[in-house]
Amino acid sequence: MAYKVIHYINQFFANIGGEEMAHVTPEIREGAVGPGLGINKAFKGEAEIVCTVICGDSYFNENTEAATKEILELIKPYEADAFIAGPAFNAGRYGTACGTIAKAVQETMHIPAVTGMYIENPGVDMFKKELYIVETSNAAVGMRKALPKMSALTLKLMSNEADLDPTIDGYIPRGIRKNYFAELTGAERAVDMLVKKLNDESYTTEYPMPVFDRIEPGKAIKDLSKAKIALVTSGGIVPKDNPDRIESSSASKYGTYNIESVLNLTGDNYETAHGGYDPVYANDEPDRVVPLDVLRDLEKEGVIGSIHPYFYSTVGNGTAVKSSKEFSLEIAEKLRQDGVDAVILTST
Amino acid sequence: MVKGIESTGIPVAHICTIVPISKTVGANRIVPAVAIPHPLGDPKLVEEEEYKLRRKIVNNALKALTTEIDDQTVFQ
Amino acid sequence: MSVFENKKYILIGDRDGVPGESLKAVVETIAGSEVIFAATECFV
Amino acid sequence: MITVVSNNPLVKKHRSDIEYLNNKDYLDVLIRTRDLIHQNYHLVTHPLSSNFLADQTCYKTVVLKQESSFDLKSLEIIERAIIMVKNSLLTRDQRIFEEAILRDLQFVDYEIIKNTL
Amino acid sequence: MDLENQKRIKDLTEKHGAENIIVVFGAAEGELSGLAAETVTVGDPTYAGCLTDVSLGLGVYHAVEPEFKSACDPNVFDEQVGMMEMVLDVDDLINETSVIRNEHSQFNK
Amino acid sequence: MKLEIGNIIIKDVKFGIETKVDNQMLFINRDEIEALVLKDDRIKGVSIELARPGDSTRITPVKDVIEPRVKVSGNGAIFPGVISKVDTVGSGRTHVLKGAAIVTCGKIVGFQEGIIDMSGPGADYTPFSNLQNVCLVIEPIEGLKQYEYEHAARMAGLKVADYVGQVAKDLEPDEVEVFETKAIQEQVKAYPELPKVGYIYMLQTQGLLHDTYVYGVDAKQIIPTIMYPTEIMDGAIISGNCVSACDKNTTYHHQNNPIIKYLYARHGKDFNFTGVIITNENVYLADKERSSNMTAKLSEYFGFDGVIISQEGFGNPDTDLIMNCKKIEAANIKTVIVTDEYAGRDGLSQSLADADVKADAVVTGGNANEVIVLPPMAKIIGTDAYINKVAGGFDGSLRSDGSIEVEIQAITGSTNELGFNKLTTKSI
Repeated sequence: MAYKVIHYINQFFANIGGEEMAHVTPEIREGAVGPGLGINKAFKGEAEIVCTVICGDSYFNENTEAATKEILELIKPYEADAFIAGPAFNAGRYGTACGTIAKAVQETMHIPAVTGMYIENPGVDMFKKELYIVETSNAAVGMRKALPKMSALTLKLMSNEADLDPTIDGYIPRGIRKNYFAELTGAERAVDMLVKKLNDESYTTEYPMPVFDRIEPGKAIKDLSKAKIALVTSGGIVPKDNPDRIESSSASKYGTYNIESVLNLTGDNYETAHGGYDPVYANDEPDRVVPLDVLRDLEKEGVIGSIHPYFYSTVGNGTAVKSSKEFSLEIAEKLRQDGVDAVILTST
Repeated sequence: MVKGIESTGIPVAHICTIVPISKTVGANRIVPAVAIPHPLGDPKLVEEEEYKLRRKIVNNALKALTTEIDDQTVFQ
Repeated sequence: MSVFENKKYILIGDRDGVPGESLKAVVETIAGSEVIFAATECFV
Repeated sequence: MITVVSNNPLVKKHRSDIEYLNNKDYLDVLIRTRDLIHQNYHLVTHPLSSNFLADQTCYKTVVLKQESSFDLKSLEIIERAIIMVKNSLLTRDQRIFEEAILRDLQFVDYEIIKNTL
Repeated sequence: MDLENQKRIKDLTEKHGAENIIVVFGAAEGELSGLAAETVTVGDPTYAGCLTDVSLGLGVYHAVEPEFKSACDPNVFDEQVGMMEMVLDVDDLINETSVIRNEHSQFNK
Repeated sequence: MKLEIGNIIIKDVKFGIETKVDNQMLFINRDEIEALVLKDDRIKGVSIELARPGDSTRITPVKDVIEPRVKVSGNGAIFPGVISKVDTVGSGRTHVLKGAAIVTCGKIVGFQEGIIDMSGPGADYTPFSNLQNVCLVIEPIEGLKQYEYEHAARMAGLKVADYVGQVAKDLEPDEVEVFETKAIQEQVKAYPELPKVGYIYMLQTQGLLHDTYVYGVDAKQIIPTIMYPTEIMDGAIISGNCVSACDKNTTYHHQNNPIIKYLYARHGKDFNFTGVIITNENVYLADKERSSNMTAKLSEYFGFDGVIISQEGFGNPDTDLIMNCKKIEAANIKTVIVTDEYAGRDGLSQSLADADVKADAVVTGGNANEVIVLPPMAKIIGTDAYINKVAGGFDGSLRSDGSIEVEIQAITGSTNELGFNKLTTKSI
């Protein structure tokens, strides 16, 4: 019997419409729609798309939690063997949606999930560890090449073929280090590599050093005494009793708090939501995490122009700071609109 | 977070306890803090001393924000 | 008689290649041709 | 003037003026070390001295020196060491908690560090 | 291919009959010409437009293909296409387009 | 310096009335070997056991593996400065019982792993499963201190290797290989058009159980120095390292350093292999700085265009490795580094304790944390105390069918950082 597969696409590929229809709510259609037709062809009868879930990109991204839940409910009755989302190419919100829903399906339904994206799609960084993301070109012209790869990988995953290799199966490496026996000994490989390096020929390192994710530094502020400075923290400082219920680790949201009339953060009114460290010191004196007291004094002394009337707070543990990218863009946009000149971001 | 904000062009001074992590998340202006439970303070110090310490770190951050840089820089 | 004569033509030009207008001018030299649609796409 | 952070009773026995973390684990020593580095202490010995991670030992002694400036290299080393040791705790071999083995592990940790003391 | 154009081609084909229509492309790259040709023969390979899974089977040519070129007035052709013919990868365009035509065009080959 | 290595191929090992080689068969007189080991009054007992490729045998805990050799001509003798007087080796002729090894077993401190399975899946991970092994299971006298025990076990292995090697002295080798490196000036002139290549050989030197000896000197006390490759091939470096089974270099590894072997193989064709710099891996950061400064300076001084840097062990030596790499690259010398990884059982953790973008050419010997199931073996060669512990399955590694589930770091030589094996790692 052929495997049953569920396919997720956005409103565009379902032929509902472009940006103007991105608000549509999740719907389910029997059988394959749009790219699913190509996936079915590539399955060559070994598997079949039993239904297609369609959701508008805006709707999904603005109601991630609700949309995920709705979709999971919709597809549950189909008892599928695998889930395919996209491909999303370089569409950022479509990529995020594909990644989010594929991950949720994988975790709650315990079936393999595959999606496809262009390497620079923000969804890649967010989900490549958890998901098999087939690398595609940056636009729909790559559909012809993407679908057979996604189909083949899905078939492999469903049949539990263990040996997957990103260079063969076309997915973006997930960063799992796996042993295997090479053709040559390490010493032979080392000497080969050295010869290539000496001759300026290309070679492939067997362990790429972790690279720093970089962005151009913002321009320095010219006149501090006129600058509007905002405070942002991943140390989880929130008003007492955590009104926004910011989670204690790797939070999925952030809080915006007015500090216009606040001179310093005291333990009476503020606390930390951060669960990653001993909270006593931060609860006693929240200025130890968000230095409002010092900044107010500097404002009074005219060293800085002004303090942005809101501070933004979330909880990030260590490297998880990275995954807060989605809402950091939102915060960034607000700061930009409000004419903030510089940001002091504190992390624990 | 740092990258997200700085992608709009607003300079960010990242006061953090774990400099290597700050580097890996792509911060450009890095200001080392005191320690994890209290990045901008030290409960062992008396109040005024602690304020001074905090002020020193904030001043470092301000110095970072007014310094033109091309590459990741740690401001001590 | 070649396959090209007395046909209706749909012309999809390319801004970076041969534009629709040029295609039209060329096709109109074919006997009995009729251009029913001509466009210049910006292929991406 | 050096500062010794250790949870090894054998080290404590040979040198009394150390920061002795009684009944604490390998990782606690590293975290205390990290906190000291944030206060301008520099590492004198590598925190992963010996080829035992926390899966194979529970003792650790680190020697530091207080200086007037912050040392980034020390911080980078301790942060990476903490990641590795945290990871190795997940697969800790319970044989290390046997009395005779504990004594051996104290001995190895002490031997490697003793010239600094 | 542009979604609007897909719709127009579909309507025009219904109106005039596939056997009466020839589609000529001016695409700058072989792959794009091939994709467009595929769209109006077997269906939209990007699965985005209304020609998804619709097989029109139209006759397809790229402007620089010799068959098409020879059917036109050489002076006009030179004037309108000659310039681009020199800069484009003609072999690639011919190859990609003719493969689709030979395999998937039902009419006017 | 010119060294001839004469290999006498050994295809089987048996006990016999005389220690000798006959028709590729090595005979061992058990009593003689036993007597030799027991001359050391720190050793109470020793049992001599044989392990052949394909046997259902597990050897553990392995301390060292040594190749039996004899010096036929030229300066010095086997293991100079340790069991023979200090003389510079690396020239003349040395005979090797190729295919045989002396394996020492003993629980020095704690529990040490170090498993050699002679058959089954574990055998694929250790090069020593292919050898005819003469194993010495050493039992110390009551109350012997760890240092003394380690020393006694180390000496026993070397002495037996020397003793067994003697039988090769007058034999006609099956094959003779010749290796030559000239003094630096001449060597450079020999291939003026080829890039000059060196080898930075990092030695484990952290202290008790983590030691390496060069001409008998504890290498933690050296500052990096230059050597002819043939000196190392001729036994100038021996292992005193009892920990980190998977990535320690046994004496056998030092005697048969594969990087030296393959550098010689392409010497005169792709490059001019001009010398080896040995350096150490101490626990003091100041030592690390000093030693890496020295390797970079010597590399520059000898005009290397490229070097291979190999590591021993993991954790703090990662810092030495990266320091060496960074500083040598900073001297505009191209580097390739050879290491192994501790990426966790799931392969998702940070692999090394240090990193730098300059290290852009890395060869890895595998992820030491990867788990393997070793089936039960009919025979166990090793100390009883240790076996009982494994059998007790303290960490739940013993399964009901008698197989054990361990990380490959328990297997001797599995992720060797001299590139001895084919095992490696990729990102999936």
